[in-house]
Amino acid sequence: MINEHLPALQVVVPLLAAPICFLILNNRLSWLFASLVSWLCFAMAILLVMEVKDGAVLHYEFGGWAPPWGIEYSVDVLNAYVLLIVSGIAAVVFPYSWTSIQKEIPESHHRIYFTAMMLCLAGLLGMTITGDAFNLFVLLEISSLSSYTLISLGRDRRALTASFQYLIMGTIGATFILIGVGLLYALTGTLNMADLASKIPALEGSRTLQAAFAFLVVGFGLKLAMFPLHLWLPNAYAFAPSAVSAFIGSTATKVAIYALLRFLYTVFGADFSFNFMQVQWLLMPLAVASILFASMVAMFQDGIKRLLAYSSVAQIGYMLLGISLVNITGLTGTLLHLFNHALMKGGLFLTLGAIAYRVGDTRVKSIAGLGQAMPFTMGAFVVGALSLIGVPLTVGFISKWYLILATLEKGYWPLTVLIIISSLMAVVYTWRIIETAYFQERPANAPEVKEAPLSLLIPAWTLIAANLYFGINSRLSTDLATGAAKMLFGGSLL
Amino acid sequence: MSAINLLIDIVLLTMLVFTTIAIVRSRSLFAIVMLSGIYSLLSANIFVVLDAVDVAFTEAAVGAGISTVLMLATIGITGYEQKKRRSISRITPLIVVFITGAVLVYGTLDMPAFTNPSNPVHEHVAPRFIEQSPTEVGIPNMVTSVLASYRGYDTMGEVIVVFAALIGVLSLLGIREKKTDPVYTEPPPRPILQVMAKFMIPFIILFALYVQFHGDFGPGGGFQAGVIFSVAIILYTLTFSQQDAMDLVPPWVLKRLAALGVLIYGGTGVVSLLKGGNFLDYNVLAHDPIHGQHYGILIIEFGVGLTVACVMILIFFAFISRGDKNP
Amino acid sequence: MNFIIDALSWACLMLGCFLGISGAIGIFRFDEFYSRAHAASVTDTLCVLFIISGLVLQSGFNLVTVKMIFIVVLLWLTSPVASHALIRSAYQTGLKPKLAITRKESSKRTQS
Amino acid sequence: MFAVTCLAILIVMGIALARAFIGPTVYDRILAVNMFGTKTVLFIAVYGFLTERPEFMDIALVYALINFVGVIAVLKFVERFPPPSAQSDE
Repeated sequence: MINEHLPALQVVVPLLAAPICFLILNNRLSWLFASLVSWLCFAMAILLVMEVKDGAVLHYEFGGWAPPWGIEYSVDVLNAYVLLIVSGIAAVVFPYSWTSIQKEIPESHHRIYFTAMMLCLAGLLGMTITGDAFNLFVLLEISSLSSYTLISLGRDRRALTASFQYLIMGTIGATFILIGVGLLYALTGTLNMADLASKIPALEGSRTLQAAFAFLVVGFGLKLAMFPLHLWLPNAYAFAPSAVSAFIGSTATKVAIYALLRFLYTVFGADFSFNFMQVQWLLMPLAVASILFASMVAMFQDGIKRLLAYSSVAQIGYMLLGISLVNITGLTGTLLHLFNHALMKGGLFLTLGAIAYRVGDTRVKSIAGLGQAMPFTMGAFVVGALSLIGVPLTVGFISKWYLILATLEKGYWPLTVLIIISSLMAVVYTWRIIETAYFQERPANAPEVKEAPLSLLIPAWTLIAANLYFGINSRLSTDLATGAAKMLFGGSLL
Repeated sequence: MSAINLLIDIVLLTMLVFTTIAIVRSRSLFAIVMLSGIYSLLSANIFVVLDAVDVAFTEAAVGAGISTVLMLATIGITGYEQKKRRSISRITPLIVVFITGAVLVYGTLDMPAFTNPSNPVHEHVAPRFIEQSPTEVGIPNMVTSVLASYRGYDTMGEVIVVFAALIGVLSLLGIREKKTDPVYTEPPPRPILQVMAKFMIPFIILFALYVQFHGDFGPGGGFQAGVIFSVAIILYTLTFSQQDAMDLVPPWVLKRLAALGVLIYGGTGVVSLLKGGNFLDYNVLAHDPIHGQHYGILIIEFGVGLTVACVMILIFFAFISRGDKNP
Repeated sequence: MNFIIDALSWACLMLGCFLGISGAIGIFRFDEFYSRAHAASVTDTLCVLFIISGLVLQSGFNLVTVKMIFIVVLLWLTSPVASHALIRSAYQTGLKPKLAITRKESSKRTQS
Repeated sequence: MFAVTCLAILIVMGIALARAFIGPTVYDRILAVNMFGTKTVLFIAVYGFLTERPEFMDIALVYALINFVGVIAVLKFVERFPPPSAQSDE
């Protein structure tokens, strides 16, 4: 019986856990409860993946009203895969939070932190699982509002400006999405995604449909930090509390990319998006620009968090590149990179949180000599950095391999060269950090630094170890990604 | 008849355009607040003309009442004037706005003609709402049955959005409870206002209750009722003092109740789950599905009203307890 | 009978419109805040009364009428109080009535 | 006859709007907004009769209640934070 309600519970449990977190007065209890819920979500995501991995599609009708009258959740390989990423990262970040926020957030705000994290998790899971275009917008609002709150909790005053900047950009994005959904409703009279998909092919020449498409692509582009709409991202990631950077940095943009894919392939259909609107010729130059530009900027950053944030913009460029290639291998590369980038950025930000906990800040110069002082933390960082570069045996290699294969398959060899060049740039910007940590002496007047506590190290190493595990045994992620990519292309290959 | 409607439409929209231009051109934040009050009055009129009663009602309660008050409280924190900043380029926003506008206009070119009865909006989903909701959900106001039952999950999402806004405001501002009022230890006596407020507050609360429970039949429902209720408390705060209001409704109680409202909504869903239906399937709440729908809608509307009222009051408290500090 | 009611409600509505427009002209044409406030507040109440009575005559007696009577009562109570509070605030925060200024100036003039 | 009344109210609204644009003092704007609010109540009531949808009266009633609170809030605000110069806010 419980299995049948699994799709609803996946979102409803964290959604209702948020007010409960707020009602629990004891901070520690609130944290324990939140962690427990995050594990429960992860368990449910695993169960869902098991059920749909052979191509089955689960449907859930809210209120017992059949779509398109009611709201429907539908779970297929693609969203089960994204659910797995989001809830998996949450299951690591929530337990990690307790120690991490002790030094970063005033104690009076701990409950607010857990409540907002819970809301953000619920919103992201809901955006992923929903089969209704308007419901997606509602859950997008929940996740965005709570992420503005979370970013503003950063201890630097500039966190407020960063959060405000994100709020403005994010609201514009959300408004564009709402306009797009509204135009679709005016054209078809329905909000259900599957129903929309069945009605849209008949409307191909309609200019309203084209406008709706433009608004949705730009709206999600803002949310996923597509170049040049990425301006909010570096500040937001740099000034947020470490645990928040880890969570939002590895999930929020991924979910936005998923939503973009869902609209491009399922709602509008690959034929309309790529043959009629030719959206790949918009995405490809932007992807190239963001890879080159962001990697370049990342090389000159003083703050490690900001450096990683720019690297995120570059990684998003890879994902968009995979979409713009319009073949199964490219899409598989994108989906694999969703998973892999979540693992590596999550791991790296968690490691940075451990450094921030002991050292107090995360500028490149302030980590000098930490290689000896914090061997486990810096070890984790090195592995994460290798994965970011794309060294074999790490996950970064797998997704880049697929992307390179896809470019070769299409015959776009300049893009192959671009991927290799940008990997070299990643070597440059990560090497600066590693060099400072291992080959520079700790300044004589700097205070003594101990290894980070286990409560931070264990979660960080969990994600870093996942980087290695899925780099060596990539069956699970590639199977799911290939399955999802094939499903999105359906029978009709371009 | 339709000529007069057209004329009214044109006049209202023209006024709306002028108001918008005035808002954009003004530097005085206070003038902007006043003009946006007018803007929302105008848009409520337009909603009335479009026959969207429930939307007009919400706009009336939210746009004219709460948002003016909250925006004023915000100016109390920020100051009167927009700072002059020369460094910001005006070209980029202008281009963005023009492109957006152009795409919107382009999008309307193939839009189904307004008021054409054979539009997809009228032919696909809507007929069932119109024809079957009286027998399936059993309440006369179709808008309420769509919001609370057919798309009840979205409404739950919206309540949580309101709750998330509260979390944001609490984290940014917090509510300062202070025993003495530093600015006005002795507020100037305003007997006429106080008498008037005492007379009005019961009226407003009564009307809030009417809106809350009459939502099944006429325009209104939990959301609007919550806002109207919070307006009563705000009037009390304004004519007496913040401390008086905080003694009447202590913030810690409001915080609990705001969370409780969300849980009441979600709890209804969980109960229906346990009784063997889907989440938020009110049919299983009673032996007779129609009764079940009735109970379900009544309970969730109560949850909505509770959360909205508490959140609005709390946000107001948070703003004014900040505004006192730096006038 | 119907004719009389129609005529009465016509008269009421037109009188209301006239009052409303004259108030509007006042608020637009008078050259000083206090005179404008005077024009607006005096006409407002009667305008509401006449227009709503015009409507009441048309609708007969039902729930709508009760609501309309409520509207009149509320506006009659709140509108003057709002005007009073507005003018009081204006005066207390230092907005001087034009008349007072001229009197002061003229007294100055006579002294000098 | 309702149509004529509607139009007359719209004219009044337009003039009040002009006053709200011109100012020049804070209080003129408040006065204009207050007048605009009252006229909105009337407009909705009359329009309900024009289109034979008297349930619009609920909305008019909400305005009659809330407009007052809005004006009081504005006044309270102006008293607490007096405008930079009382003569003109521009």
